[in-house]
Amino acid sequence: MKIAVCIYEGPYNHEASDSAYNFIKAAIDKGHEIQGIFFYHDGVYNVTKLMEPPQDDRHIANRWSELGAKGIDIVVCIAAAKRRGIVDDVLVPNVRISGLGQLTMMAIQADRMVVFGD
Amino acid sequence: MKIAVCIYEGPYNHEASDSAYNFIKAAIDKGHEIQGIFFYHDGVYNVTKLMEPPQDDRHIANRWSELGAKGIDIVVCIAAAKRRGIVDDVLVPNVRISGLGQLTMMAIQADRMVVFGD
Amino acid sequence: MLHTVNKSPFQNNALTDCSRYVQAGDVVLLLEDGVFAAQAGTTQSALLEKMMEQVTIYALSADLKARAIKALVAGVQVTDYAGFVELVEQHKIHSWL
Amino acid sequence: MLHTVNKSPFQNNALTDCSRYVQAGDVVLLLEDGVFAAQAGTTQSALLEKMMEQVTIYALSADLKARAIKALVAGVQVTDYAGFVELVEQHKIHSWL
Amino acid sequence: MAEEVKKIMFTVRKPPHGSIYVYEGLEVKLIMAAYDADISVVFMDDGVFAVKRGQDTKELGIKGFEATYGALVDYEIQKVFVDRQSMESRGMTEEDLVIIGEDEDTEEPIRPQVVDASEIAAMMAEQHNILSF
Amino acid sequence: MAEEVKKIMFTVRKPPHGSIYVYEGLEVKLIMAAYDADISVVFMDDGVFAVKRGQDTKELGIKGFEATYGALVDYEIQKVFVDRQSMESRGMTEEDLVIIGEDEDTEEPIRPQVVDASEIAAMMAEQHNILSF
Repeated sequence: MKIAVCIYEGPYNHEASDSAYNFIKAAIDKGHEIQGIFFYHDGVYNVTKLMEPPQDDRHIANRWSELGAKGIDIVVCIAAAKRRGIVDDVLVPNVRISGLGQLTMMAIQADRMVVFGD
Repeated sequence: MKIAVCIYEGPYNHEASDSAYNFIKAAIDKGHEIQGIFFYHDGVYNVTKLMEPPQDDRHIANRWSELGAKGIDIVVCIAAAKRRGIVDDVLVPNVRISGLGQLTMMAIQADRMVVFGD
Repeated sequence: MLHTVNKSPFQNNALTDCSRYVQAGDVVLLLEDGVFAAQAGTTQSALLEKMMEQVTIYALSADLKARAIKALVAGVQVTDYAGFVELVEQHKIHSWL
Repeated sequence: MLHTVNKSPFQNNALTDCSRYVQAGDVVLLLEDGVFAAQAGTTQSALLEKMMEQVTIYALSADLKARAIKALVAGVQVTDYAGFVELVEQHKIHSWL
Repeated sequence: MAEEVKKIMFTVRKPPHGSIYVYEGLEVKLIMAAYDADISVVFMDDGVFAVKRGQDTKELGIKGFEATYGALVDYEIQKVFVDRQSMESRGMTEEDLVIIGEDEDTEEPIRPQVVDASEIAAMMAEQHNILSF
Repeated sequence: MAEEVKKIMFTVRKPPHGSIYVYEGLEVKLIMAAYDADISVVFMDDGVFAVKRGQDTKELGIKGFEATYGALVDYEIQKVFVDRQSMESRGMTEEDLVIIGEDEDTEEPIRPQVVDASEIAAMMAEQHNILSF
């Protein structure tokens, strides 16, 4: 089944990012195709390479980047990113900035769209 | 009267940043001394110079920077900032990154501490 | 004490929670989504009326206007940011986030 | 339909709101702070019991454990992320953010 | 196999201005309207405040977006619903709702359609995907 | 003029783990304890869940912080209160509360002190400043 995931909240601040990650890992384990991951609202903060969490904590941006390296399309909304200061220069590898049209395509093409937010 | 202000939420996403700004402007107009402004939790996102809101919208980071230029001490919590990717390189002028000790001093020294958050 | 409440009472219990801890003579300022509590004729109006037996309620004008709230529960005072500052001058403050 | 609820029912009305829109046979998954609703013997237990007349309630184990919730309202099913995925396979989904 | 047009619903449950969700959610609706999808929008719970007439954000100093709702029909977003109980419990009547466009023939103003929760539940069950804002 | 020691209160009203406020708020308390201030901490409303014993965040994959509460007395944060009604309405008893340290002389475990809302209100009124988390 094609599953798309939408994430609305920033890393560490809200559990949405962790719930989404755990859900996606489980979906991959079950053999599903992740149609795409779309970061909207404060979700755009998830993929800045400037974050430096404490050594004993998870590195949320790197986690997303690793999923991107496996071929999952990870998209950051350009409009939401611009007003929040997330630009190409600060992105971790394997994620891209694009428009809301990408979210639209995911909503239409994916069999399921799961939204994680506050 | 010495007034300190604490801001917990990011710009644009939550009204806390706007409420705090409007409150501080009114306090200055009334002749109060702003002891300091402390950004904690997602509040640290308020002062990134990388933000680029639409032309017809307010530029939240520049607004804070202008208050800093007037001599108000604007402090970003280092622990909260590090895990969220807010580093010296991306700060607007006239704000500084420092520790929670600064928040402590504000809470002790200010006659009033007003918290804006979610 | 000045208590600030910024949550819609239709979605969040912050105002109800606050009402358990106020003392007679305290002041409550509704701001941001908290001003939805000030609208007359809703299922939450009674909560505010009950609270006003003990405390004075203010609502922030900028937030009322942004939300098109015109008819207020009787007794609610409207104030602006300058009035907010005056309330802070007069009282210690707790934010019911 | 699968309905996900991630808010504490003691602070936020999301679960009550959700209960107005469910259809018989629907499934509700409690996750994040939503799992506080699953604890037995609270002022919110009755809400869940009432909902279970119509729908099946699941609660996410990782969130239950993180919050030290051990005694559950009778009838609540515990599931993990793999089970969450299975519920998504079986149902269209709406998140009650 | 012919491509079937997918039903996509937007639910709006948060109030406006206290957070950006309603505003950024509106941006998604306007974009998605340009695509080949069967879109509906439901204002429910505190989301009904988003479609209350007479919002004025000048004193607050932030951008308002009530006027954009007036163009929903022009954007071909015609299926706009409001939950009756949410509206009534918040002291609102149909007359308080924004106008989302006008009828091409009669030029009569069009308002969101007030429906019951059970109708919304039935519509939800028919959707391909639902996005909440 | 002699410097008077200022009373600073922390109120914790949010539940743990769903958001970072409780955790980052705990970091503030530990820092502030090193300064010359009269600190008190009140767990009320959903904040009482923060001091429930037996939290295990391993499956969730995030850092837990229940153990840190066990060191509050060591950090000289002794004035720790829990609102009785908040606790009871959430199905918790005093035995469910974390231990925040032990008595120096008797080595008896110390738990947060359960108080009524009216006592909390009275304490609030005496503070120099209150920070909410």
